[in-house]
Amino acid sequence: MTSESSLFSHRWLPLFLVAPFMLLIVLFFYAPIFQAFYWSFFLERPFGGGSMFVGSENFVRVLSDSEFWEAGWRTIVFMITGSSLAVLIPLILAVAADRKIRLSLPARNVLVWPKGVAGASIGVVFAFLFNPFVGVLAPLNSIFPGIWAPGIDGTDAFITLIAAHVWGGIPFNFVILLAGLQSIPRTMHQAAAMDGAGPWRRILDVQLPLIAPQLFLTLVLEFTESVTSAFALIDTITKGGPGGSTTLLVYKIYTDGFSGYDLSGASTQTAILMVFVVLLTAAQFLFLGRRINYER
Amino acid sequence: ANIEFWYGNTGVVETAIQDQCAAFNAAQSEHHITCVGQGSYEVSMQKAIAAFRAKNHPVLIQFFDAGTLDLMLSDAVVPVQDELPDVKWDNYITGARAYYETSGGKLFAQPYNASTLLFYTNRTELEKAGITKTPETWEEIIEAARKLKAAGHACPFTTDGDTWRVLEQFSARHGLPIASKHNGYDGLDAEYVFNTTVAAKHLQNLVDWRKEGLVKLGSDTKAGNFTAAFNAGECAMMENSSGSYTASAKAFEGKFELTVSLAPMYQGHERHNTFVGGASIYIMKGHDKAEIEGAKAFLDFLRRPEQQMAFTAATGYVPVTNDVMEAIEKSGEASSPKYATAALGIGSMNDPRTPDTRGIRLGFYVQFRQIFMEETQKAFAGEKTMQAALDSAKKRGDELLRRFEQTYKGAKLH
Amino acid sequence: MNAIDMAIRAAAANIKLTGVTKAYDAQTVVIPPLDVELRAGEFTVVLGPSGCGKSTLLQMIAGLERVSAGQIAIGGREVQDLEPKHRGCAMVFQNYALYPHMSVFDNIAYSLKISGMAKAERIDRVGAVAKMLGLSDYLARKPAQLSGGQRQRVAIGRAIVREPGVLLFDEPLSNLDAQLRHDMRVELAELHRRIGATTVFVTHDQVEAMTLADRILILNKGRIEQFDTPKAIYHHPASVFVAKFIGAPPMNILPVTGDGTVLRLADGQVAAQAPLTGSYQLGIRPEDILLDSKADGRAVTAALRFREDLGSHAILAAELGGSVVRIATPFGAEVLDRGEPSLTFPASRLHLFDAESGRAIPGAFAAH
Amino acid sequence: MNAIDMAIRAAAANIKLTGVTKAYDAQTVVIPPLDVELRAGEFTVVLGPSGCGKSTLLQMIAGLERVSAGQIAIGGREVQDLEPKHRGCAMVFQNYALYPHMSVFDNIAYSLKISGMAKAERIDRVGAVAKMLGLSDYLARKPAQLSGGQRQRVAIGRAIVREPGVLLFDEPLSNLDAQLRHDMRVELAELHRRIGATTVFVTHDQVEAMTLADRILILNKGRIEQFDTPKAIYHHPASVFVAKFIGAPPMNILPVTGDGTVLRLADGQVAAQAPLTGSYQLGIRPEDILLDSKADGRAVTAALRFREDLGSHAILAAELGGSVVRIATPFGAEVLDRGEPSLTFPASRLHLFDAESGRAIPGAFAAH
Amino acid sequence: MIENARSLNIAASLILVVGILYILGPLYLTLVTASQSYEYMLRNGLAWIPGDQLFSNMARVFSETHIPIQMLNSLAVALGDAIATCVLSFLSAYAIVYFRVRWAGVVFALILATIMLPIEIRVITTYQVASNVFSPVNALLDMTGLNGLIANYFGAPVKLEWNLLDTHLGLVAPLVAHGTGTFLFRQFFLTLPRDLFKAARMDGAGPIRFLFDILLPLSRTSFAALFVLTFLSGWTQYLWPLVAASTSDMQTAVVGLARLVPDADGTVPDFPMIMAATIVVSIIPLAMIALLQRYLVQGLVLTEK
Ligand SMILES: Nc1ncnc2c1ncn2[C@@H]1O[C@H](COP(=O)(O)OP(=O)(O)OP(=O)(O)O)[C@@H](O)[C@H]1O
Ligand SMILES: Nc1ncnc2c1ncn2[C@@H]1O[C@H](COP(=O)(O)OP(=O)(O)OP(=O)(O)O)[C@@H](O)[C@H]1O
Ligand SMILES: O=P(O)(O)OC[C@H](O)CO
Ligand SMILES: [Mg+2]
Ligand SMILES: [Mg+2]
Repeated sequence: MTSESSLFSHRWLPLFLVAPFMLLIVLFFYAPIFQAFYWSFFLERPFGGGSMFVGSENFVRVLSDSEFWEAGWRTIVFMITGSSLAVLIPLILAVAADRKIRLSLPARNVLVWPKGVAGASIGVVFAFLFNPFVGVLAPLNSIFPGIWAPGIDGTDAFITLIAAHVWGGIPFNFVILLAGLQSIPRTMHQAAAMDGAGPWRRILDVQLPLIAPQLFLTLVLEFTESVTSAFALIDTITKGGPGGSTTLLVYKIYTDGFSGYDLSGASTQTAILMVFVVLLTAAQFLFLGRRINYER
Repeated sequence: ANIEFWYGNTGVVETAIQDQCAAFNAAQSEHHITCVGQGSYEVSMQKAIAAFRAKNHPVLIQFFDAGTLDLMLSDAVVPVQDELPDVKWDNYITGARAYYETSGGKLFAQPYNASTLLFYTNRTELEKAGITKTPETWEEIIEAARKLKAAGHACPFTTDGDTWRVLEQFSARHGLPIASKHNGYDGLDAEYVFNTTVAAKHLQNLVDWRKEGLVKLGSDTKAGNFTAAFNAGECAMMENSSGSYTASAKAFEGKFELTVSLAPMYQGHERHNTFVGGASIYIMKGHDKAEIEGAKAFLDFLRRPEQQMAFTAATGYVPVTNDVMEAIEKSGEASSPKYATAALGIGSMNDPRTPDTRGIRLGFYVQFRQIFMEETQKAFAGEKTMQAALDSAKKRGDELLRRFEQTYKGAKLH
Repeated sequence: MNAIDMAIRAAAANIKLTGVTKAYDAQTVVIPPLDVELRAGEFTVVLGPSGCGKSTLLQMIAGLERVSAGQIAIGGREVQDLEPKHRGCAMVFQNYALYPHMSVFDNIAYSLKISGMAKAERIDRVGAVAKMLGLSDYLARKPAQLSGGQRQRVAIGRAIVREPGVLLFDEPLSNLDAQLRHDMRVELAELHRRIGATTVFVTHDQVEAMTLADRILILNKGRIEQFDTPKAIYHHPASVFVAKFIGAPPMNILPVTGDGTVLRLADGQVAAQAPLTGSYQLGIRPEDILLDSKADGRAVTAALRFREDLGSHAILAAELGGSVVRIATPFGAEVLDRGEPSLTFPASRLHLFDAESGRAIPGAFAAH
Repeated sequence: MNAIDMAIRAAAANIKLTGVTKAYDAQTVVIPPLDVELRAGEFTVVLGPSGCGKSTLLQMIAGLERVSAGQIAIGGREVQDLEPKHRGCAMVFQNYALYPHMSVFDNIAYSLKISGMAKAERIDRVGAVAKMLGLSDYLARKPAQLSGGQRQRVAIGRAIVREPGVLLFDEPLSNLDAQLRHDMRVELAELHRRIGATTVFVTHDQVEAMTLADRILILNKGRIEQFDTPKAIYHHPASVFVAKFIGAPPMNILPVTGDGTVLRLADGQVAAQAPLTGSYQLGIRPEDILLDSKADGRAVTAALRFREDLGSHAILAAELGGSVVRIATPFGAEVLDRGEPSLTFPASRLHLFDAESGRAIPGAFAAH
Repeated sequence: MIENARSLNIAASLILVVGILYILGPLYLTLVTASQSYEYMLRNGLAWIPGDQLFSNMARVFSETHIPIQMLNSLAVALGDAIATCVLSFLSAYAIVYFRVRWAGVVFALILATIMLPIEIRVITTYQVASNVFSPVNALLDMTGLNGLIANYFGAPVKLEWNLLDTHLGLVAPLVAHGTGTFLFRQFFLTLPRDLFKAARMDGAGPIRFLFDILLPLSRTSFAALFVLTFLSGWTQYLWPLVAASTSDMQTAVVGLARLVPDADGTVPDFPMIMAATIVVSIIPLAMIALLQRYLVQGLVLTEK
């Protein structure tokens, strides 16, 4: 913004314009956040009708609960494997689709389709497709019985989740990364060609560094996306099982709060998770965001 | 008045419930009931809690056994016996009353779809493997299972490892405590003890038998669900609620012969009563008189012997009042397969009792069931030994109990 | 010339295009068959209106664009099927196309790194180039931290570090402001003197073309209009197109008719003496028209319309036989902007073009 | 002047700025207190380096920027606190800022529509403007379907349709190519003649400034360096800044020392006669330096370094007393580019500036 | 370019083939399964060749499930979300970009923060707020002690109540409280030439006229993009409609679909019918993508600046 003072100088109108939206945000975003922090210091009765201030007891309880840490750890594993695959695979596809080849047009279209399929629908489909007896891997199981058992084996269940997450995450990341690739000026490729860099080499030396801002954006957004997508997938595919092996923090908060009526514990976990998210985002911006902010 | 009733069942049971609702609406014109299925007992309960907090709850709601203490202390329900003082509540068999009544003997909820655990076999398949006598003990079941396996049967015995089946019903009929203080009846300061009883041994056995290929869990089966696997003929034997009897009978029709009998004991143990399972109906607070009247009318309607008989016939749930049992006797169809579970179930619930087999009066018990499942699944998956899993379930369960105790500090146990 | 200059003196190579054609498809023939030879070490400026194919030509030489037909030889070697990196060309792009994520050092060193040069040698070579271009202090910076002129120099550094036989520039100065443009122009001329690479320089700008080129190649719709020294192009334009393209304001072009002895303007005034008949176009540059009626040559009367005073001199616009004629007054002269002065067209400064084809008709007047 | 022209002849208003100041914050004072008066109907060109505050000045007059202090009066009325629409100004922007989603008609008519003018009258008025600007055939088109020159005209049409007393232009020609720029310049001059609105025209381009302005306002860091006619600015620059800013190539500035009778260059040669002592800066324009030693004035010897031949004339660069001096050769002259010719500095063409302040010292030499 | 990129092009083609198969595979198998009979599936499991039961399965979705009604709910939620988001984001971005207000930065930061904490993380307490929208007001009154005063004067403290659960408004509102749209519009506004704004002011346009005459028409593509994006996200929401609606007639189609897989029934889930339902549920968003993919792509491109 070059000249601030050439803006409209009305006093009440802008307030009036943002008011409805801010009201909504305060009500449905900030009030719940506040409520979560508030409850994390109280012990709430499930049916209401009594809450007791307990200081940091909830935090002590949650933080000393190994289930919480395990769910946290699983969340991190899911984010790292799921998110990086959900960025890496679209990245590879985008680099491929950026080339002028016959398949790139249909690919640009088809790869966006999953955006129209809800996470829960994806879950229902993948739960069926990865069913050990009737799904795509059933033939494998008939050769090596029990090798694919997502109902018993936590790792298999986890793999199913990630496959479904990546499937649903392709469109958004693909579109952003492709847009980034296409905004690289042609002369940049030409300059590198003159410098002797072949097309393979240019991917590494020119294309990837130049779409770093888009990569950063997808990584940041993928973080929230993985939370949202994970919930729908877990609830429709594994329900957190088997043996809690796919209970990520979001799911744990939901089950603790809704199925377990542990409003205080769930709120405490929410509060902890929020702090974590805010710190993580800040860190992302500090350590990654700053480095890749070059103009063209 | 227009009233609402929430329940958690699906399948044939849901159909039967809806039929009753329709019958009620048809039978009188003063009230109209809308019956809303929530998909499962757990969901129904969590929805109810959420709805109650939002002051959006129905007047009638079906809660399952596991939620009993949570509801008693919730201050969200009115004991049915207070609303309907004139009903002859002692008509209900002791087994059913014990679970839902206060220490003063006042019923909190009206038992509705009462069930208990039974043992089912596919006689056709058993006979194919040369087993002519229905097994009665775990030892016999395993022997039969081995035979079935030898005969090439893929799934001799199936269970889902559900807490109700493998822990609660098992402990009750073997006369074992689940928690101290007589499963919590004597105070909120109870502690879990199941990891030290024979139940622990049994669970370890299940792990071993599964490894051997004799026992399959739901997710081991093709059908993905143990009842479905049994009903489809995939598995030859199962332990299941009486409430799934009709579904099995229907599925077997014309294909297999079904037997149903008392749940198996370990040899050398005295048989005790089983808990009443299934669910009962509560009247929730915060509704006006007209709605309460409607609720009472519906409850009265449900208690009618012919309604109970029809419901039993349609589902396999056990009528837990003495008068209905008599009515069945009198109907002349007592030996009909549609009442097969009635006498059997009542018999099972009426076996000799101890203070540990009255029921379960433990806080946050629904969550404990989750924890128990989660931990035992880890043992089944081979991640830890069953004993370790049970120890950890006890530890986590005790934490729940302590938190419950703290949450309801000052509240008195009814 | 010092040691550093020696170190990066290129082995200039000549460039020969034979029947080079470029068509994107049957309809869009951007360059019809083209034959031209650029001498080794020569500085050629390619000039032409937008879309005439200048960049296309450059990119075909560089190997960034395939030729549809014909041969390109660099230093006697046919290269049209070789990859860019094997042609010994280097290129400076309009927006420089510097790698924004690499430091100045890495930008310049990138081609050396790819060619597998050892690190120590790379540092030496980049150091020499940076010193020559006055970039030594900026090697660690990113392009975004440089001024326009510095970026330009990095782009040049990147091009010359490989000691290419051929240096290609595609409008490298067009994004700079006037002052910087002037300075960079002088620097480029100096650089060419020192490096000696065969240079092809595409521009829109006449002043650049006139001051930098050994020879100017004027393209019109992919065809060569003229390829000659700046002087020849200015003083002996081969066509009306060239005549109007070069010079600011451009050459005045007036339709004339010859009756065998004189050429007459549309209004009947005699503009020049020539033994020709038929229609022609007569050209005369604004600064060649004399307001002084005593001078040598034909005098015609025109009506002055307006004057643009540029300080150093003025441009007068006059109406003559239905056309507007622009006259540049000499430096320092004070002139009127109204009236009907007589204009003198010195015969030695006149150009005659065919009325149809627009091609110059040489020798129509006494040579000068 | 026909009826149409009459219809949109503006009521020109004078603009008076008194102590007008603009500061974005304590550190960035863009315009220190400024006093200036632009006469009604006058065409003022504002010229200055990038960032000197030209646009800021214009926008303060227009009401798009707040003044930090001072008064602006338009036609005698104080306007600094009025909304843009109440100031009677119209503005043409650099990229025209046409509404891309509106037709040409709607673009031009928009301000009328907002002011509540009846539809029939709007159509008349826009029709008249369009006719005057040769846009009648394009009224239904969207801006994207117009050429650069046509867009420019729509932008002007939009500005003049309200018959503003003041017309403001912010570098309106800077995005056009040379040819179009020239044509639009001529059109603008013509338009101003017909409309007669007080015009303030911001540009970077000297040629535009010289040819369009009644008076040129030269800004330097928000301060007025000189405000005078183009001729005066060119021939009597008030400071070194102005002298170097106007003219291409710019005026040569050489440090000299006076000993009471003559001014000597750094190398001791006598550059001019003057009864002054101390250090000064001597200015002379490239085209004023004569290579002809027989001419009037002081002759000094310089070493030619190089030549840039522009066709019509050449620019020679010579070294003189440690400075580079540029000499513009007369049109048509043939000159060498090496050697040590003697240069004549005609006394009447010399400018003298204070060594410190850079302000001109008038009357130092014989007047011209 | 004259260079041998054959190897790369072949590799790229292979990658795209794999990518397309990965995307299409599940979709194809869904379609195939949806076209089998339940009995066929029970006998043979997953089929690879389409059967002929697609329409009868779909017909069952319409006759036997709540999905048709739930699709209407989904439509209401998606449309409500999309329209409200478009309008509110547009207005707030307008206020932030085009007005000289000191709080613009703070408000924008507050709005932007909503992107980082999805509703899945804060669902428990959002549910609490939705159950009584006035609960923050009540809490505020309690905390400030105002309620004590009120109770003194009027005999009872103020307890306002407005329950949004099980209403369409309640399903939509928390979804709208999300900053992506504001971000998108702001980015777009910043790419518009400043001079356009100045020109409009010179022409005499005030904030409202500028909004309607200039900004709105120019923002059409951004609107379309945001509309598609939020419509899709509204349609595909799962957790919020799952908890915020307790009757199947208020639930959205996606929740209803997930509910078709029974928790524990004595039967193998009717996957052909479920897959047919999946298709039915996804058909509107898929059609939307097919039709408006162009805008979606344009909308997602606004990343830098
Ligand atoms: N990929 C292409 N397909 C079709 N036509 C093209 C393609 N690339 C360029 N052209 C056309 O070829 C012609 C020459 O383009 P080129 O870029 O060489 O022009 P230029 O002389 O460099 O113009 P400028 O001065 O504007 O840079 C133009 O008319 C252009 O439209
Ligand atoms: N909003 C602002 N805050 C701070 N400084 C500003 C702001 N807007 C402009 N400036 C500064 O004010 C000075 C004058 O800007 P202005 O746009 O008037 O210059 P200009 O003469 O028009 O330059 P140009 O020729 O590049 O258009 C510049 O140094 C600029 O950086
Ligand atoms: O399956 P049901 O209905 O018999 O119920 C079993 C248990 O009691 C549920 O808690
Ligand atoms: Mg070009
Ligand atoms: Mg400016």
